[in-house]
Amino acid sequence: MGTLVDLVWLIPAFPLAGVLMLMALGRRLGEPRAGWLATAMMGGSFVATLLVFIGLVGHEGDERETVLTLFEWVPAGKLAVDIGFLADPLSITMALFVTGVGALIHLYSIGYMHGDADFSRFFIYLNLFAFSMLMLVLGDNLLLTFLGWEGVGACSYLLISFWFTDEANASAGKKAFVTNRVGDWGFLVAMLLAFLTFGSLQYGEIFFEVESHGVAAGTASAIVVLLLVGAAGKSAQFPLHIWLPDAMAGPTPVSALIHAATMVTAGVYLLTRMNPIIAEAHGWVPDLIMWVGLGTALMAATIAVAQNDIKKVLAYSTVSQLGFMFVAVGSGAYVAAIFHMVTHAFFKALLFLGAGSVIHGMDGDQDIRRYGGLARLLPITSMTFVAGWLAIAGVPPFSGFWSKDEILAYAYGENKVLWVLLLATAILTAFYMTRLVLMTFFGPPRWVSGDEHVNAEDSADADEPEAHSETAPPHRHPHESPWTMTIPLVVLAGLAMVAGVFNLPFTSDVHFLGNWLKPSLFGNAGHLPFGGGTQWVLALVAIVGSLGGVSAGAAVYIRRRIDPARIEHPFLARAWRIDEIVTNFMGGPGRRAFERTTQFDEQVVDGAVNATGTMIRRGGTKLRVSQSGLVRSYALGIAIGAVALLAWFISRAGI
Amino acid sequence: METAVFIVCAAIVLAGALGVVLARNPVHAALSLVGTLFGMAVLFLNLEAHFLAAVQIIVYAGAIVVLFLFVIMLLGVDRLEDLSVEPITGQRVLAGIVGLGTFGLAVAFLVTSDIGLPGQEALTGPITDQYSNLRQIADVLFTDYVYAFEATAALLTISVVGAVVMSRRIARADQAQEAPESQEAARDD
Amino acid sequence: MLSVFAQAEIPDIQWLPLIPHLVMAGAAVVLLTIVSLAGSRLPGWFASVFTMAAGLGVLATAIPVWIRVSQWGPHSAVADSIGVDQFSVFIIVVLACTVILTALVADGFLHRESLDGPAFYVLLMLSAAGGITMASANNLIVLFLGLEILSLAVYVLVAMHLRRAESQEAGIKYFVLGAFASAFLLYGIALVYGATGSLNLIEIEGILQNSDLSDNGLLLAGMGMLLVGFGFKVAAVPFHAWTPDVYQGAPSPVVSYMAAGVKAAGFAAMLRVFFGGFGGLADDWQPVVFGLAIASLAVGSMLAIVQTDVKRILAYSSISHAGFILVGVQAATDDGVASVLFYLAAYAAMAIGSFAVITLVSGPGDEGTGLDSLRGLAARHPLLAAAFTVLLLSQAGIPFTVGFWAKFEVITAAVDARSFWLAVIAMLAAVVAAFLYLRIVVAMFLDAPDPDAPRLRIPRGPALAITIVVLFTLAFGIYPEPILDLADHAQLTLQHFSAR
Amino acid sequence: MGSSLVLPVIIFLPLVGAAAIAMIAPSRSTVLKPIAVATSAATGALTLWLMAAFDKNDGGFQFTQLTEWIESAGISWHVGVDGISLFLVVLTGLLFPIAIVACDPPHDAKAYYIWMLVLETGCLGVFLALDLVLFFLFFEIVLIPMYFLIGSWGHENRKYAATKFFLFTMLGSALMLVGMLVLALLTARETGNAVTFNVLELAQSAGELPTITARWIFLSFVLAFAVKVPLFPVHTWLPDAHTEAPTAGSVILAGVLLKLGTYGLVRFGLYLFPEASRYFAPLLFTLGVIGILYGAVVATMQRDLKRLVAYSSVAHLGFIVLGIFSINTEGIEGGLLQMVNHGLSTGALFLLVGFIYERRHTRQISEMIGLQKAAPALAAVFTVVMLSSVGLPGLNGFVGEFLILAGAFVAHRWWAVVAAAGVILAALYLLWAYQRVFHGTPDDANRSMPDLNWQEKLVMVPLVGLIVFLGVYPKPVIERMEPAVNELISHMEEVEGFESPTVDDRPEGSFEELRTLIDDYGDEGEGH
Amino acid sequence: MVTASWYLILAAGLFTIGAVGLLVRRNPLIMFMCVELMLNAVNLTFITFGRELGDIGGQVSVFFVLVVAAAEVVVGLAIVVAINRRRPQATADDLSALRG
Repeated sequence: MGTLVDLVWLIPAFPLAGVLMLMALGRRLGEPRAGWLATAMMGGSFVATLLVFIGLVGHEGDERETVLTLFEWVPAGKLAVDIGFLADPLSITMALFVTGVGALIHLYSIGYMHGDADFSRFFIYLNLFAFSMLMLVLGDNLLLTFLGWEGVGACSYLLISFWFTDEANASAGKKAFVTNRVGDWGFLVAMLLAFLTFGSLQYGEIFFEVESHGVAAGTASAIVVLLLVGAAGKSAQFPLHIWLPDAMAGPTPVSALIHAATMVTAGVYLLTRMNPIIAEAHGWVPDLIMWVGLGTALMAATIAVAQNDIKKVLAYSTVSQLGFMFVAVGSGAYVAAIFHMVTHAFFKALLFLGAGSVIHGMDGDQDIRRYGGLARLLPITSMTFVAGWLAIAGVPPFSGFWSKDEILAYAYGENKVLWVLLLATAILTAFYMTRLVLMTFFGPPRWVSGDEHVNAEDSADADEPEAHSETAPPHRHPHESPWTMTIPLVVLAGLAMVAGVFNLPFTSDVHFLGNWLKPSLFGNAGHLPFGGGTQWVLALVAIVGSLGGVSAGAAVYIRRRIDPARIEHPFLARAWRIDEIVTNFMGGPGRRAFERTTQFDEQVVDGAVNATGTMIRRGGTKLRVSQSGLVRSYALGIAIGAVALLAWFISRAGI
Repeated sequence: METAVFIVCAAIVLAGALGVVLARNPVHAALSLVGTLFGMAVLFLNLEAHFLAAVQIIVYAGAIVVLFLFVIMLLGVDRLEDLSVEPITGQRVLAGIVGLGTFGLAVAFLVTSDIGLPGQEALTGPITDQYSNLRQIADVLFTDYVYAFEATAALLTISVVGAVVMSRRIARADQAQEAPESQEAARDD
Repeated sequence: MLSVFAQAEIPDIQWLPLIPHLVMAGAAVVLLTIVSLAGSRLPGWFASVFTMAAGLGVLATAIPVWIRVSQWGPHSAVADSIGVDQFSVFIIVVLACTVILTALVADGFLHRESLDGPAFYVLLMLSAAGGITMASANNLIVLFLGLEILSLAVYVLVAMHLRRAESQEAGIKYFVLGAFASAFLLYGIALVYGATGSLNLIEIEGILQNSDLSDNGLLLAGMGMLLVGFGFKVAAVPFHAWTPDVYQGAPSPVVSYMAAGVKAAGFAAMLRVFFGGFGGLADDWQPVVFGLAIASLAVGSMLAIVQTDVKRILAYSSISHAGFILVGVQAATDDGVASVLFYLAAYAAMAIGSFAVITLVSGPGDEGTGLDSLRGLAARHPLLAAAFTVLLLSQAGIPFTVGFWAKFEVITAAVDARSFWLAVIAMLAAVVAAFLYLRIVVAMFLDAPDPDAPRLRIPRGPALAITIVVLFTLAFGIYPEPILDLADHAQLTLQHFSAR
Repeated sequence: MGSSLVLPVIIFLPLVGAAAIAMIAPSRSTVLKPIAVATSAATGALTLWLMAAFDKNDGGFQFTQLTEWIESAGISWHVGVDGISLFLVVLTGLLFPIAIVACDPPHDAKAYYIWMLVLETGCLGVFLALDLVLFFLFFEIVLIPMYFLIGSWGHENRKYAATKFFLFTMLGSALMLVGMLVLALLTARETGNAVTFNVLELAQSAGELPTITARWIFLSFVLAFAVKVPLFPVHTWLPDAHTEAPTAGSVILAGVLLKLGTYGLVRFGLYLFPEASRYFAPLLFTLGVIGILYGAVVATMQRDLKRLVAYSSVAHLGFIVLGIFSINTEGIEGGLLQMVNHGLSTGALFLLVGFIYERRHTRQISEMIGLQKAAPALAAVFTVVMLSSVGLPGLNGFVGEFLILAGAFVAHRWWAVVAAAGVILAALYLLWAYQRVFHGTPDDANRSMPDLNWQEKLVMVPLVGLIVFLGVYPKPVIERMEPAVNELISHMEEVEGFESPTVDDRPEGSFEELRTLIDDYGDEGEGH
Repeated sequence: MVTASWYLILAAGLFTIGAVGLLVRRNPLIMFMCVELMLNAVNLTFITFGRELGDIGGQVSVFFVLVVAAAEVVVGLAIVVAINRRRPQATADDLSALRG
């Protein structure tokens, strides 16, 4: 067997070693060495992944699964879970871009986090995150995946609230974790059900059981739906998407790594991984996944149109793109989902890093209304950002076009209405990304002098992290970022442009990713029910749509054909008020219910205990009156007692 | 004859008893008690307990009641007690109920039950006409009940010691606290 | 005169089993005589030491009796009026120990209160002799006499602190109520006599075995009246009302004797009459004892927790303990008897120790018995506080104290007799009662000491007594087997004189 | 084998230390703590030796020692350790030295250390006793040292809390005493043997009692244990006791004392009453589930940090009860493991809260803010411990929780589904608390708070180490528990004739076999 | 013919009067007298039973009761005397400092 594949344990081992080393020496290493150490570890991990990848390529297609068991983790009763890694095309694909993009973002962070007091702590978290993410991806059983799943959640929490002195960041971190936990509940119960049904949590064993003995469609449906809950939490699908926009409170590299490229795609990965179960579920289950994805995609796209925080635009865009991937999973286009995941990882990481670079250049200001005309001042950033923009907008030949097109094609095959709505989403995507790019890099600079109007509006806007906008100085000197930040941008821009070649639709031979992933899908991948001609037409429509979106954006934001305010409806700006509804519920009836329960505990449960004591005491006090100190009363008591005894005995005598 | 004596004596006994309970003056009460005791002695005779009848008169009427009167005189506690008021609420009502209860229950028990077992022989000692009542009592007293008889010695010792202890003159509390070590004063009995 | 004696059947008096009785009563008389003759020439500690020696003498003479009984079996002496069995010897030992310990405690107290003199000790020993008589009586009249001896002496002891008005108030209350209850008891004896024709418990037991008297009104009424009398002596509700007042008013060492000795004698007599004599009618009296037990447990515990005077708290707790012991009585089994004996021994130790501590803490005039006087005791006298805590925890039935095993045995007996609910109620009452012991512990350990509180003088006698009972409590708390064994052997069986 | 004496030595070594401390003259107060630490550490070392010497394949009791004690009552000195008790003993041996090292009493050091060591003896005795009465003695005696620890060294409301703790727990055990006696006496009556309190013998004749009687007795046991656990709705002594206790007291209370209840449920509930356990299991795990949610909800609203942690214990212990009454290997093992986990995590949490209290002299959450700025190390440790408590995979809390849920799901799936929601709430209250205390900008009062000193770090090292270790590699613990748990379950199945709810055997399969299977289906397998 | 019941009922009545008297009178001396009434009632009962049973035991018992009564009165009166030295004319109701 290929010894290279057996190196799979090295992939998570590198970042783990990084965590341990940084914990031991982090403060002593100081800046920037701690960052370099972490980056090197990620690089090592990437190299290890590459080696495993090469090893896997060396195998026959049917033998491209290797399980490496390190040790028994939880051997209890019938439950036997190992710490074992599954190296198969799917996991290694994920691992490749996780480590690759991760390494770039680590590198970027060295520059971005320059001067931060907790520099080394940041890299501990980043490495820990990478480790968790790799455990999620590489785990050969659901429980180990869950370990990574929760681990990335925890790291996300730690990183979002990294600048903890700001209450908003702290709240956002907590919100992310708790919302994720809601989803994790679904994952947890799904695991329990899987254990009950299959007697195992190991993927291989589960799938074997499914194939050999089959599984009731109801059970499979239940498992999938529960997993969907989990996936929706992690991948920010409606209605659990509310945490992701807030998560932008974290440092921008975090947003790029966790909340765009890697962690949030875990849900898609999980559903893809569990494709044999989905195949056994009722027909409505994939449809549910699809419609959840579509709803989220459309909703998030509309919201993104009205956001003014650069990172929020990108955040909603991420939510929307994840919706695309869910649609793909739901329509059986697992390859398309993974394809889009990869391309999205490239261009969204790029966009976030670019945004970070902009924010860095703008001294922390994130409001695009105070941007404008930055293209001159931040040439590399703007160039790469544009590449990302074209990719996400679906302009050929950039990567986003290929992956999105494939999803649209499958959606068309599944349901025409779905396709129309998804196409509309794609158009919206092009529109709001155009808006973002135009407002940021082109047009007149709006950052030259303090704009009272904007400030006033800001303070009314609850969603904005006020700290940045209100402390904005009137005059800024936007500047390009250091090389540690720009190199990742360039690399990612390159990938965003060319990643489409991974999976070209022309012939099945160039369908590289599809062929590569085939062993992991066990023949459960969907097929397009129409021929190449239809595909060409659909692609053309998609291209037209994208260009239409771009031109509409240009029309609004350069030509000012329509007042932007009419598009940026407050309802959209406030994210359909979902967040408010949740907050109001939690702060209102939810909190009241909690308070009632607490009152119940204090007054009823504890009250009953104290009341018992009081009652006994009161009874004692009452009885005390009988102890009057008067000897004749006592004698009366004796006499009454005597009469009572006599009365008892006379009843026994039967007189 | 027995009936007549019983009725008369019962009347005396009850009247005396009521006298004790109802007399406002302790001296009158003590004298009523004498009446009861006297009636009781006659009843004892009626029941052929001659020795006890004598002892009843001698010990009770002669000694105990005199002791009562002596103490009444000594302490001058012959103040009249106002029987029209009862400081303790409900005491009399409850006492009445208890009295009725005790009496009623006792009568119920007494009149409906057999005394002893049919055909049973006297377990302590038969009452015969062969010996005098005194002799019969003495026989039992100095044989079967000799332990009890000796025990009465302890009883009498206690009453003597007790009377002495209680009648000690003791230094006033304030003085005693000033001189707590003055123990010799108390050791003179 | 000779002819009279010749004709009467002189009972064959076996002296050996009576020696403990005689030693106890005789020592009292001898002490009285010596003091009368020698007067002030005797050292101050003489009476106390004499009393302890007498107690030790009783213990020493009880041993051969025990051995003899265990060899020959239980029997009766003096024309069946005195039972010679291990049951009575057990109680005799308890009473003797009580006398010894009380004498230890009393010595310093009497000096402090200027109550010196032999009277206390004479009455103490006579009272104990009465108790011994009660515990061994196989004849109801002998039992009554024993009870009166015991009680009359205690009436005087209670009232003897002439400088304290409370002492005399307690004395008259106890006396009036005691006489009242005695009258009921006596009436009960008369009724039993009427029903059975006998005053002898052995004969009564035989009669009840041979003929069905279970619906004889006289007998039942007699049992009721007897229960009133015994209920009064052991302080069972509703005959308990004297207890707190008398305990509070009486001199503290007297209270330790009352709680330990009088209670033991009362229960011994109760068992002798009801389990021994009326054992065949257990169905009739068990429910009553059941009721008394519950009432005592409930009232004792509930009233105790609202008190502020330590003596009063312990008085109510003694009522609760009486309820517990009644649980064992109610079982009406040999195990029940054994458990009662064990409980009495254990409670005697705990009670004497507790009141010994109060004797010390109360200070001149026996006044400082409020909970306040104990505040911060742990800081002032850590050892005394620790000892008191052990005794209190033992009373609460905490493991590794003898009090736990006492409760354990009683509950075992109740459970074995299938009185499950009584066992449950008893344990619930124990929890309520635990609160009152905790209150005292809280006062000693958790409350700040009064800075003005005087430093206590702790004479050697009480200190020794407390040490002994604490060691007893702990040692037999860890290994109760010896006493359990003795109690198990101390079976109450009424036997005619049959030994060779 | 001389090792059969090891258990008595373990039990009484702390007592010897207490006696030694009692002998020390007041003037030499500086040696008190070293003696206390040394004795408890030596005990801890012995327990570790015990773990090492423990035969992990043996499901029965090891190192047993049986001596007649009170023969007339059928009571014996009978101690032994099996997989169920082993780790609780080790936990006890570990937590005591930590608690003693970590906290110095502000006054009366002598009495403090004596009580701590007496408490240790009591706790160890409970876990090792194999005689019902012996167990009860230890079970009850721990009240005394704990009472004094709370009452003498506690916070403002200590008298109330101590008394409540004492009476509440005593109430439960009072009825258990009756139940014990009924059990022993009736069993003796049914079998015709002499009365015995030997747990092993009682278990052998567990089926002999009439069903209804056994159920009543079981209830009396359960009440005692439920109070100790504490199970909703008899939990209210716990917040008060925890809050008012001194730090070391809280640590021991949460870490060890609560386990007396859950341990009792396993050892004396399941083992002695198989039928009744099964009959009442729905009641108990329902209460457990209520506890999980209820404890979490109430914890969320607490204003007192210590009280919050206390209520979190209610939730955690609810999990343990749920696991135990799943009555299958996974659930019980999860419960046992979670006992250890909870001891470590909550013990550590109380220590940390105690450290904060020593610095800030307040437990009010509202008075603390931004502590992470002032004390990053403290915050870091707190984070790890908190995440362990939240049940983050990779840390110890998760393994136990998952096993419990797995067992519970197999047995009663809807309860497990609801219980799993407790996971959400746990995150809610702990993270919220963390946010309020550690996040934000510190004000003047909080800015100057010192970070952990070396002594404090030292005590946290083993705790955090174990928290991580047990999360990553719980196998050494589980594999030692498993034979005993299996024995327990087969005993229950034997006596009661029921089948423990479990899942089918693990599928024997791998990806390769899967491939061949799919190939057999041929291409028709694709497409659906 | 007077049957035993008559005597017994008379005794019961006397006992009751004594008991009620003790409950309603406040003078300690009169309370003692009431106790004497009760004891006398018992004596009558004893003797009546003894006669019915043809047994001397009843009379012997009465002998002891007489002794007890005498001793009791001595002790009781001693206590009353002691109390009266401190508080002259005190009634039973006055002595209620100990209570609660």
